[in-house]
Amino acid sequence: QDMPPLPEAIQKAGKIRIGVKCDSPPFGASGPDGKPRGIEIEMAKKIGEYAFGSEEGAELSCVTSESRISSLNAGKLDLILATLGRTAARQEVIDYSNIYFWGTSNVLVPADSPVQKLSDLQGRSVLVVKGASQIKWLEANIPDISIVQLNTTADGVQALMQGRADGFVGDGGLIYTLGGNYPKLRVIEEGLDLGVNGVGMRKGETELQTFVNAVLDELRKDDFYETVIPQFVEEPAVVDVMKRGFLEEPPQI
Amino acid sequence: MDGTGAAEQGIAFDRVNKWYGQMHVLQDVTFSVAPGEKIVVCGPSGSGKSTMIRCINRLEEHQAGTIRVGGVEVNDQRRNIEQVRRRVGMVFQNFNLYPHLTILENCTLAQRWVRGTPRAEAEARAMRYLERVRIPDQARKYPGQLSGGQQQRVAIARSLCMEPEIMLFDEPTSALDPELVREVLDTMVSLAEEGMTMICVTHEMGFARQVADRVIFMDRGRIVESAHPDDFFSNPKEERSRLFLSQILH
Amino acid sequence: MDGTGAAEQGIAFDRVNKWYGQMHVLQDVTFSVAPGEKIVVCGPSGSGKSTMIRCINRLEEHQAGTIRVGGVEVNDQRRNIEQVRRRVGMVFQNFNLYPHLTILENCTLAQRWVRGTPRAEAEARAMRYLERVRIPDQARKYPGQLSGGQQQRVAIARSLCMEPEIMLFDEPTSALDPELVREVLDTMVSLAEEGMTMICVTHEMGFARQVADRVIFMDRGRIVESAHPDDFFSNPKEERSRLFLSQILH
Amino acid sequence: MTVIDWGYILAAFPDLMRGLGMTLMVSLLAILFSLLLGLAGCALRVSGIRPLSYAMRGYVEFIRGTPYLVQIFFVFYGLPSLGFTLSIFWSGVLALTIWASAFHIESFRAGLASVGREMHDASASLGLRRLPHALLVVAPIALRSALPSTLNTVVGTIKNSAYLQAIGLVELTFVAVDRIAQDFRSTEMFLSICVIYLVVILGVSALGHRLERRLNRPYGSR
Amino acid sequence: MDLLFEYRVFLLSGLIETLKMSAVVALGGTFCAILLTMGITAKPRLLNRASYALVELLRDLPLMVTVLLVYFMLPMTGLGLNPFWSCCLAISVWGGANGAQILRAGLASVGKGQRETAAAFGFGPVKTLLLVTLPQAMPVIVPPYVGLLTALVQATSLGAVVGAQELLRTGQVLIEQTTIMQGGSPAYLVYGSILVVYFTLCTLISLVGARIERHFLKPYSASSGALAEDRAHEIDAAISVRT
Ligand SMILES: Nc1ncnc2c1ncn2[C@@H]1O[C@H](COP(=O)(O)OP(=O)(O)OP(=O)(O)O)[C@@H](O)[C@H]1O
Ligand SMILES: Nc1ncnc2c1ncn2[C@@H]1O[C@H](COP(=O)(O)OP(=O)(O)OP(=O)(O)O)[C@@H](O)[C@H]1O
Ligand SMILES: [Mg+2]
Ligand SMILES: [Mg+2]
Repeated sequence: QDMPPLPEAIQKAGKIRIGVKCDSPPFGASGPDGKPRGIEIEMAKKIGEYAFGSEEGAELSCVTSESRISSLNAGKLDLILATLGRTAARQEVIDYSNIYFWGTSNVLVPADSPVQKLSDLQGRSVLVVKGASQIKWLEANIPDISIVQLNTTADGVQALMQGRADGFVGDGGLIYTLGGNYPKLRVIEEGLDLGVNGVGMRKGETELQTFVNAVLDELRKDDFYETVIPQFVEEPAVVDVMKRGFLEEPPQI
Repeated sequence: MDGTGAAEQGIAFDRVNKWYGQMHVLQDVTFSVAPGEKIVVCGPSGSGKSTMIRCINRLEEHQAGTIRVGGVEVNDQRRNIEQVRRRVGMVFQNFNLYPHLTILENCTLAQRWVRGTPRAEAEARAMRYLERVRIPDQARKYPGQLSGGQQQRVAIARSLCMEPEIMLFDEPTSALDPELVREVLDTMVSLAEEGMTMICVTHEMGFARQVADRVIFMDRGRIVESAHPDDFFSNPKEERSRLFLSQILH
Repeated sequence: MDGTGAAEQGIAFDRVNKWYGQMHVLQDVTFSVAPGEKIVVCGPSGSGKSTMIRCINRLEEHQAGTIRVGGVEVNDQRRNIEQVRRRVGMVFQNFNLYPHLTILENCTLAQRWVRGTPRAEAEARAMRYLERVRIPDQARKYPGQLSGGQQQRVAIARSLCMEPEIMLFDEPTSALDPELVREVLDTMVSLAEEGMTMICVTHEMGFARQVADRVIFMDRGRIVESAHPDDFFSNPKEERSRLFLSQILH
Repeated sequence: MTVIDWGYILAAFPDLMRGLGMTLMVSLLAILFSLLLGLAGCALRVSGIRPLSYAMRGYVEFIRGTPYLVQIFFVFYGLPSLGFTLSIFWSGVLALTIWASAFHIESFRAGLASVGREMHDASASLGLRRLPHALLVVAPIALRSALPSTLNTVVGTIKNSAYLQAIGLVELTFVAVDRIAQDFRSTEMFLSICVIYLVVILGVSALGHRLERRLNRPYGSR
Repeated sequence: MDLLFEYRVFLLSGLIETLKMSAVVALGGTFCAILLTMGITAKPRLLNRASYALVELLRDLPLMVTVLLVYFMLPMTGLGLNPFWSCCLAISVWGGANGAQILRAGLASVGKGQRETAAAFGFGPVKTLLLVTLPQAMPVIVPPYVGLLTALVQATSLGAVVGAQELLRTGQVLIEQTTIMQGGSPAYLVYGSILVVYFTLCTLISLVGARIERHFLKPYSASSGALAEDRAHEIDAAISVRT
């Protein structure tokens, strides 16, 4: 294929360093052998392949939600491909590629909860993962909501099952997966704000940006997502949500 | 109650034996002390002197033989032990004052909690005995603020506050600087002169000569010799005593 | 180098002064010790005896006056200090044996690391001096396994291994049980008889009578009296000495 | 390099103070409970009743032999599977209490051991019975000698409350890390919380030293 | 249990990472401790004061804060940000501060008399330290130092907070995935097992430490052994590691 050129520094290094998630299935998670696996992992491997001809060209390392931006700006990574939502505050410190995934956020509640739509959450408490992008939206749109921040999704599910809060807010894919796996929990259909994910990179690296955008375009044309998504997602409803998010244009709000 | 007149009032050891594990530290120790008598016990290190006098008020248990104090047998009965301890005061090598209490409180604690003496009375008595050992002015200080000699005198006063009939001293001056020994010995001499029954483990031979009615020499858990100090010092009967004296009185 | 013949070989203090903060602990101390002389230093606690003899091998610094040892001035020059320390051995009140080393290792450590003596030679010499103090059989034991008297004799042997010209003793027997004092004093007497130059802080008056060429009596940082032991004990010139002797010899 | 933005610190100040309030609240409760539990545990430890004394020993060893962070996770996420569900706050208090009381048991025990046989001899020879001896002689001396290590644990409790940010307790460290994740002002935030922690911890230590000096007065050298 | 077995390779990689971190912080902590001890005992006033202040600062701040601080601030110095190394660095300097305190107290516990004796024999300062002071300080240093080493090993679990893939972190990841994908939390099992692993590790270290302590106490065994031990434990209490 005819790809835009890589930045010289990366060419010289002979590999491209990508930060991925290792605890967020189906995007990125650890396999039993300790190697990461998931949709974004496959994307990262593709980037390596387009850059250097083999998936070995991408050097993957696990990042946490809190550390990924600092790692990037510290020069430890070239790209973040780790469920990184685009926000105004983040755009001040890093650049983004084109959007590769969009989705609404959803709320998970106990099956027997009286909550049916978002407005029912008024005056109740919800759980979110620390530093999540939904916090601002919740505070702005649902009066008197109290927000409890936890470290991980598992903590959130636990806390919800233990009745420590009324709902758990997260990305749609995740929430639908959980809804499928936990009979005692239920998904509220009405979605929160739209979240869009892009690949993060240091400010001003336009050459790299162009390259990544080209790869993302190729992936969409290539039937890549259609084959990869079912490998990591079983629930048919979730597969649909995922395909829509990866392949269709985000709705304008 | 049985026993001779002396045992009725004083102390009587009858074939007392004690072991620490394998070690036989008291071997058939037999002697008696009449009321008013002053005994000095000496002997090499580890010979069992401390063990012996600590058996008198049951700080150590003996395993065979009998000990009587004022006619009361010292055995494992709580009542007997309490009775004996009421009659017997003791002064230790390292003073053993209560470090967290003032001198005055040191002297009143036992009075108030053992005897139930009211506070004012206990303090009055404490001051009397502190005067007796010539340190009434230190009453409000803590032991840590006193010299060794002063501490030992407080320890003596503290014992006297319980008005014992018998006083035991276990090397009362051996932890003191040479200069401070005198003041403690003086206090003990004046106690002796007042007729108190005393058993004193010490190597202060001057004190023994001046005060003791009898010197008991121990070696390896046995009483080797028991004699008037004049005889003991000038003409010890036993080879072992002679050797010991030659070492002490270089 | 200047100084008299005696100072050339022995020790000479010339108006030595020392302060700890405000406290004037050595005041114009002047005296000299000829080779082979034996000096006993006595005096009340805190009078500066230890400080004085510790100035000789610069364990303490003096602030004014001069000290010469074998003609070498004791000042802050490393070379001088090293020279002096090579000539002067010292024995402390608390023995200060190295507790982590065996008796033999105690005696060879300095030989090997200061002198560079080969191991075999160092051990041979150590055994010679351990025999000299009559404990060659303890060579493989640790200090903790020895009695105080034996430990002090090891300390003496350890010093002798460096073959010093002068020996300093700071109350070598005052941490010992009375029974053990004799054996250490005997060792010191035999050293004295061989002609070693000695300065000894001690309250063992028997030893002073037997051995000393001169007794120096100190009080509050000054030399109050310096006399032959016969004169000093029977007829002290100064009031202060008399008082002190009366306290010591009770 | 970055210049410190004092305005930002000022804006974050109310949040930080709320975090500090939570830190202090959790610590205070845990200190209180752990001291009580420590005393009780120490009593069992020296009770002479074999199974109880071994159990206490095992407890102390286990807590001291495992990372505090894992203990917290165990309490917060593990205990619910066993049927105990506590809020974040009370989980924090519980985890801190479990940790600190193990250390208190040990320091109280060491304090008791430091009261030598001599005091027993003195009391026995004066005829003082067990209970007054234990309360009037042993306890004051033991507590005094346990004081330094007890204070160390008390201060440690406050410091260890910072670990509770990991289970989402909104205390001082949490506030800082949370803001850093949003605004990336790490210099300002760390400067603030370091100063706050130092003030609190040095303050508590100083109080402790005063108490120590007070109790040490009797032992003052002459 | 099946879960732990299925993910054994993953969990083992976490354990190995933990062991690696432990080794690094043990060495790094000791190195920092020696450096800081030299600083504290140095003659120049400024150096001495600065080291002392640093030691106190590190001992007074919560370790959690130190670890986060190093992790977030290190990139600003351009030193980059690897969770493994930043965490090791933070724990090492913290361990160094506590270790310095132990070393200093240990050396100070050797009586002045011993150093004087060495001086009287003409030993220089270095020889005095190596031949006389340090060997005698060992019985005092070893017990609290072993305590410090176990604290350092435990502290490596803080790596999880900044994302180093050590044992606790792998456990968390495992719990996270299982919770999402399988409906049900193995937290009790996983955290319980991790506690046991750490406890075993620390117990092993303590056992080895006790052997080393016995070795250094051998010369004292006959008589005053209890004495040296007392001395050691007294000091142990006074300088206990501040978490
Ligand atoms: N609690 C104990 N356990 C085992 N042995 C002991 C105990 N107390 C004393 N001994 C041993 O009993 C023997 C007699 O000890 P004791 O203290 O009575 O001697 P002593 O004559 O008072 O000696 P010293 O002059 O040193 O005080 C000694 O050999 C001592 O080692
Ligand atoms: N390091 C020190 N700092 C301050 N004062 C000291 C120091 N060493 C000794 N002194 C004081 O100096 C004076 C002389 O002490 P030194 O030890 O020489 O007396 P001494 O005659 O040897 O007494 P002792 O018989 O008790 O050994 C004493 O008053 C003592 O308190
Ligand atoms: Mg005795
Ligand atoms: Mg002296």
